[in-house]
Amino acid sequence: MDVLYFAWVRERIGHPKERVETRAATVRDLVEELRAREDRYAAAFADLSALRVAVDQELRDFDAPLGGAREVAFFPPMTGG
Amino acid sequence: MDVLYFAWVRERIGHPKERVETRAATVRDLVEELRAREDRYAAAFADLSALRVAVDQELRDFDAPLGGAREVAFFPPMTGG
Amino acid sequence: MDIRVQEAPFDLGAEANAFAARQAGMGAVVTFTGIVRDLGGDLDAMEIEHYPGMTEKALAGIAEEAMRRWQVGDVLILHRHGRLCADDLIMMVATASRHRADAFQAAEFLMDYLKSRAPFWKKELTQAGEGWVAARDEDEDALRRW
Amino acid sequence: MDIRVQEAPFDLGAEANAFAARQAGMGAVVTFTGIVRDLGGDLDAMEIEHYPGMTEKALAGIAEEAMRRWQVGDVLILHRHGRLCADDLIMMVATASRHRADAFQAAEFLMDYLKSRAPFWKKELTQAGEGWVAARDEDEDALRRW
Repeated sequence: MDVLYFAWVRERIGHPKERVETRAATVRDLVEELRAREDRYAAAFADLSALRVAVDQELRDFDAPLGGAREVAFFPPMTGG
Repeated sequence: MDVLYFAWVRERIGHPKERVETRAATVRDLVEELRAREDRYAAAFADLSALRVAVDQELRDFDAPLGGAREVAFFPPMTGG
Repeated sequence: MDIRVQEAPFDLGAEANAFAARQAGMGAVVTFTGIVRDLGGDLDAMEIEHYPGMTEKALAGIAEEAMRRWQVGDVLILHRHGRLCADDLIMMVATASRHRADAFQAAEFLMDYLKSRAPFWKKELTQAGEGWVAARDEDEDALRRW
Repeated sequence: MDIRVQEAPFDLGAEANAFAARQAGMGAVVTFTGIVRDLGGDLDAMEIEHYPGMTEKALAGIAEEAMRRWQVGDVLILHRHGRLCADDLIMMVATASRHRADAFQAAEFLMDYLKSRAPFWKKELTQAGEGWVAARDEDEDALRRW
């Protein structure tokens, strides 16, 4: 699936998008896999309460299932308007 | 004092403004004097709950004193905006 | 504070742009615009009568009250009188504030008071005849929330 | 319904006029405009990042929800992204309704949801450095009233 990062999550991880092969069942499982990769991932995902997640462009919580998802995005709380 | 009429009060009475010599102590007293004049006044002032009054361009109730007032205006509830 | 009562039409866009451009440090601008509706499909004209002198005072008083109650940097009230047609703009208010809640609340307050406390009266001229627009109970009730 | 996400500046006045002109039978038009503030007096620029694809979907969803909840005839949402300067217009919403309460409430609802549920992020670039604008608790709290 495609994993996207925005705002300071993107800056901390160092790129806006990557292809991830995973069997993670939920967003939280995917986060664990990413955290285990490198320090910059661990830093970006250190505090999940500071993060939001979208699965296939819909806001979800971290327990959302990933079955069939094509695109997961991580970002801080939004500040539009 | 000048007595002014607006909207259907003006139409019912037949003119927008007149000079009235009065010793009425309150708006209600003035209304009684006007009512006694002619049928068209009686018709205009038949239902005070359908009327609003301004004394010297400030909204007042019918018990407001008239001492020193230069201008009294009668009109229906306002419909601006 | 900018209060205008006029017979001439106004340009909503030009007014909104000028109002927004003169706000320094304000993050939020709200405008409300009232438009003549032809409810029965047979409106020839709407005539708006007002009370010269009192109108300007009442509007200024309402604007000052809004600026006392909320953190608003500026207020515009513009209201037409005279003969208007369906779809003509009747009036507008604009408010500016640092945070959006103040601009929204001040604009709603201005509208609620302007509706029922500023001396304007609307008369509809239709093919079936003419009639003064009656005040709505909801408009009077709306004042109670402030 | 008119939803636009764009890098280019927009003309509030032209948008407000066009929106008001295309309302048939609507007596009330409300606009909200957000403007870049220079809070510390040293803002070089504000960069607005967004999530192309999701942004448009989220805004359309919010607009549809507003049209379900209130009697609104039309909704406009226009939001810029990219690099902006102090006093630039960031975004606007417009709503039209028969009675003013619907247009006001729908516009406030759009703003509350747009603030916290549409994928935009603001970064301030100042002489002292750069930083992402933090979400405000009040903005999250504002959603609870709907």
